[in-house]
Amino acid sequence: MSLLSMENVTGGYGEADILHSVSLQVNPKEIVVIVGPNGAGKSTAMKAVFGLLRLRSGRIQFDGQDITNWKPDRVVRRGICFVPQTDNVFPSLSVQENLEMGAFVRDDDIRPAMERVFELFPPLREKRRQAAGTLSGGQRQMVAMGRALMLEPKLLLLDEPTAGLSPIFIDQIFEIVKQVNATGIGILMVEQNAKQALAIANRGYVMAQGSNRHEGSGEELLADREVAEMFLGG
Amino acid sequence: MELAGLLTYGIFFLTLVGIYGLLALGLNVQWGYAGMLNIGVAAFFTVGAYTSAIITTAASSGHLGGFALPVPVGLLAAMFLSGVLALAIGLITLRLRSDYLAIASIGIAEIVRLVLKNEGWLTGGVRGMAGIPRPFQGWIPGYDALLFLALVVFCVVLIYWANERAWRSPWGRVLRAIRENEAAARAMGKNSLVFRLQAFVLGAVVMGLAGALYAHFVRFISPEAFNPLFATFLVWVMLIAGGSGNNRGALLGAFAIWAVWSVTEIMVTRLPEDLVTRAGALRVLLIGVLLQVILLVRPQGMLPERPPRRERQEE
Amino acid sequence: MIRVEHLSKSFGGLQAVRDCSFSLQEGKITGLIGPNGAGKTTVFNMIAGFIKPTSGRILFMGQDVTGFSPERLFHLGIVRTFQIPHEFGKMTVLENLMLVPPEQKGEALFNAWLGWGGVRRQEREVLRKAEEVLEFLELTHVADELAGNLSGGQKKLLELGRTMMTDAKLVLLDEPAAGVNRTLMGKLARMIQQLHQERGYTFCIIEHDMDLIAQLCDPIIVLAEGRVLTEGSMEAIRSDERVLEAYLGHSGAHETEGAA
Amino acid sequence: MELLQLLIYGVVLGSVIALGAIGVSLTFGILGFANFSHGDLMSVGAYIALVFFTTLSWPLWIALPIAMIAAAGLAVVIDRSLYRWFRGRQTVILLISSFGVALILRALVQMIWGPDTITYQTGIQMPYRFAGLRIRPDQVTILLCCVALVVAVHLFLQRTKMGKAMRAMADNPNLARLSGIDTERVILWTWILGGGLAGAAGVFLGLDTRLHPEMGWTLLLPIFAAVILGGIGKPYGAIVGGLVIGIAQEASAYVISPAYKPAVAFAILVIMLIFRPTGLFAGRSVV
Repeated sequence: MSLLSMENVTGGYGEADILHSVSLQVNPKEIVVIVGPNGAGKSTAMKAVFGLLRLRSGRIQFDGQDITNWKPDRVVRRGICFVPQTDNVFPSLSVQENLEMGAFVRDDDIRPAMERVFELFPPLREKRRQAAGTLSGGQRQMVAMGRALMLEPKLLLLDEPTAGLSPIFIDQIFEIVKQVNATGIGILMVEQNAKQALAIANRGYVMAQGSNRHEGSGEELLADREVAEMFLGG
Repeated sequence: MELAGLLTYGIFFLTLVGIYGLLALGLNVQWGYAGMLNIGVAAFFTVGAYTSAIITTAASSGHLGGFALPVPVGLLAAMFLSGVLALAIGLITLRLRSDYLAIASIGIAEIVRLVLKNEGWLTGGVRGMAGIPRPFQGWIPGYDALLFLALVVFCVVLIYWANERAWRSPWGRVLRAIRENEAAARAMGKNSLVFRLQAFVLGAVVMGLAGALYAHFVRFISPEAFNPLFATFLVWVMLIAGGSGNNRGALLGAFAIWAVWSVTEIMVTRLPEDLVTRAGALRVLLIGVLLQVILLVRPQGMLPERPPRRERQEE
Repeated sequence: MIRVEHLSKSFGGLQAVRDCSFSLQEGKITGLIGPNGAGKTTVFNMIAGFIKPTSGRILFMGQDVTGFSPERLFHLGIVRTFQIPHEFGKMTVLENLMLVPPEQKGEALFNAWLGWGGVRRQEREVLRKAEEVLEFLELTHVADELAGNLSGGQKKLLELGRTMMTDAKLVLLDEPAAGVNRTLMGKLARMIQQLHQERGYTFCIIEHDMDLIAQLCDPIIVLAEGRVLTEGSMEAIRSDERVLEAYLGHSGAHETEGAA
Repeated sequence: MELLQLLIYGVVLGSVIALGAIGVSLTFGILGFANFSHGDLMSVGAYIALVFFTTLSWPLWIALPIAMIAAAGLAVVIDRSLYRWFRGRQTVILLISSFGVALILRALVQMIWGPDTITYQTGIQMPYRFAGLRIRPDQVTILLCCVALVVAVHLFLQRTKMGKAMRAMADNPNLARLSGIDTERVILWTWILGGGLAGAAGVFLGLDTRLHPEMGWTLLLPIFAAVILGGIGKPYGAIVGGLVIGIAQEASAYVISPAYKPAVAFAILVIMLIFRPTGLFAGRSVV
């Protein structure tokens, strides 16, 4: 059974629909990447999972439960965490406090979870008393991902985690994504760096103009010349 | 006798409705047209009242004065000074978000109140200023009040007309556009700062006129009459109840709220003396609750804003 | 017509645009494309005066207009639209258009009060022009509707319509096709072409929809990572491997080294 | 020496302003509106303490917490019955509503306790003297309590989950929601904190001077000035802002008529609005 499934989801922010009958699935412990040209509705598809969109039709299921139109805090409790592309840290809070906020809905001991995050992102341990707003872009991205991991979710949604980062950091981020995934967390991410993202993905979807066009394993999609051309129109 | 008393009261009542109507019309330009939060209506009202009073009274040891200039000069000076004050505040705050204007405007209102109380040489301090001339005094014996009402009505009609013209004109159109979406208005080449400044000053000028008329009507002014309750809060309730962005709404609101206010006052004066001050507070409470109810139930007011009717010409 | 010289802009630590230079030719429809985060919108906002550049110059018809306010640029003939329609919600569609023409007599209060005859005469002209535009946009049936009540597509048309209410020299279109269905997009493309041919407008279009870009634009400027990557016709762009690379991302660092 | 004396008074007044400003700053940051009823909430706190402290002659350390709890409860009731319904609409509506609430509260105070000036305790207190400086026992109490409260607020904001969530929400409300933070509960606690501090500030103001239905309203302007000085949504900035405004107001008596103390707050406010509307400390965390 799949961990997350979107079936024929249609909707948008206002009256105009942005997604047109989008269907996709994430199986447990999988890395799934959504690629596609700008404005294809990739990020919007993720926001739909998080109840930030008005859906006109379709449904979203997670771990055997219908979560269509749930509010964000309920979705979080259920085990999905979301890392937005920008504004994804609390700038005046320290690194450690940012991580604690990620675990807001938890009442048990969060120290082991935090320890794991520090192991995953060693630079954060050194800077844990520093305000997140003073960190570099790459480190902030670590804080943002660490915050999401504090809940030990079953599924992590990443919206363009490498946007605006220099190539060294990009490599690092993809490495981290693989590591996170290795701990058993499913990952659904939208990514601009299609080649690199598909290289680490189990499966990928290509979206264009608000609907999904292609589906396949990472290698399949990478080899497909048609997919490449979709980015530049046909 | 009953009838005469009723008539006198009616004239008194309508005169004050007219003065408050002017305040509401002034605020409508600022808030209804341009979305500017002026929580210091009292400041402009006060400056208008005292300016005209000082300019038109005879010499007195109690305060600055002795110019004894004609009333129309007083009215013009009141409008001018209120406008200058608005220009100064506007230049500082209009480029910031609306909350800052609100905060700065109560600041100005408080400062004006301080000056009023403490600068006795200028304003007579807490003792106030007496002997402010009322125009038309003795022109037609027994009809003073009615003539003054006529003057107020004339002012209301004039300002209503000016407001409506402004609303229907391209000027009003630009102002509404800035209120709706400032970035887009600027991209269409409209200098938002200049337009908002104009609206703020225009509103303040009208409030200054209202203040001056008030001074000449009651003939004795003291800081008590200009506390934020009477001079700011009631005006806001009037505009919101009547319908901001609608000039007829502003006037209707002034009438309705002043009626409520007066009726409760009459009720209160029938009470035993030791209860009067407390019952006065009850009236304020009532108006406060009324505002909340309107905001919750009918925020657009009795007469909601409408885009100006287009004069479709035959083609 | 516009020359952008060594334009840079950073927000905090992030360098959104770095040393960007290009020019827009008079009478052409130039497309501005590039992957997300390439700095297109930032460049656009700098040309339109909404953001001041950190360094560099913008020349418009030979005049240095760097750091001019949007309203000043409008009066020089640069008009823009917004990606998310910025309509004036509580004003009618007709009013949204009638607002635009610059230096209307009635925008001065004293004319509104004392020169009503003249104001009305001018209003009639403006109205006629607005009605023409509505007819062109095929929106006449909603002329008296509040703009806030329009559909997303109609709002997009209204955005375009506003640029037609003034004698613009350069029209900047920010993603005119975003959130627009195919039928309407065809209509938009037709309208842009018509405006280009009949009125001689110079356009600069940011757009993600490559079909629209291919249909309308020549030349096309590709931005990536805040720089101009290349410039040329659609065919040239399509066959340029670097462009594909920019869109698809680099291969992993190690691979790139091997491949190069 | 005279100036040093004024400085002491300034610190006392500044502490009171700071307590009020913390609440205004937090609600401004989290709910996005300038709360015009905060000053009158202070008055309510002051008068409630009057009942227990003066009428019933209970000690201050009981009357003060009662006043704080009552003010906090009132703040919550106002939010649940009014402000909650305006969330999601324009924030200016909230501002106008709070302006109305301010008058309602003031009217209530007047109805219950009358319009006259009252003091907690009659008689003149003998001030402590040292090195030619005077300070009244009441003022010492105020200072000690303020320091204790500020420390308590600091610990709350730094050590508790709710305190951190409050700062997080003032930083970035959307991300707070995405992190699963129950925003309505944070708002509730913001009112409890802000209301409680307002109640305490009211009591201290009454202790330092006298009680009057307009006592809170007149302090609103200095409070707003302190909030803007410290940067909206920054509780620590508000504390510093409060002290600066308090000291500036009292010290101004050295050069201008004491009647114009509030004008000093306004002058500082205007200068801030012209030169640095984001506040003194905004530059630190916004990158």
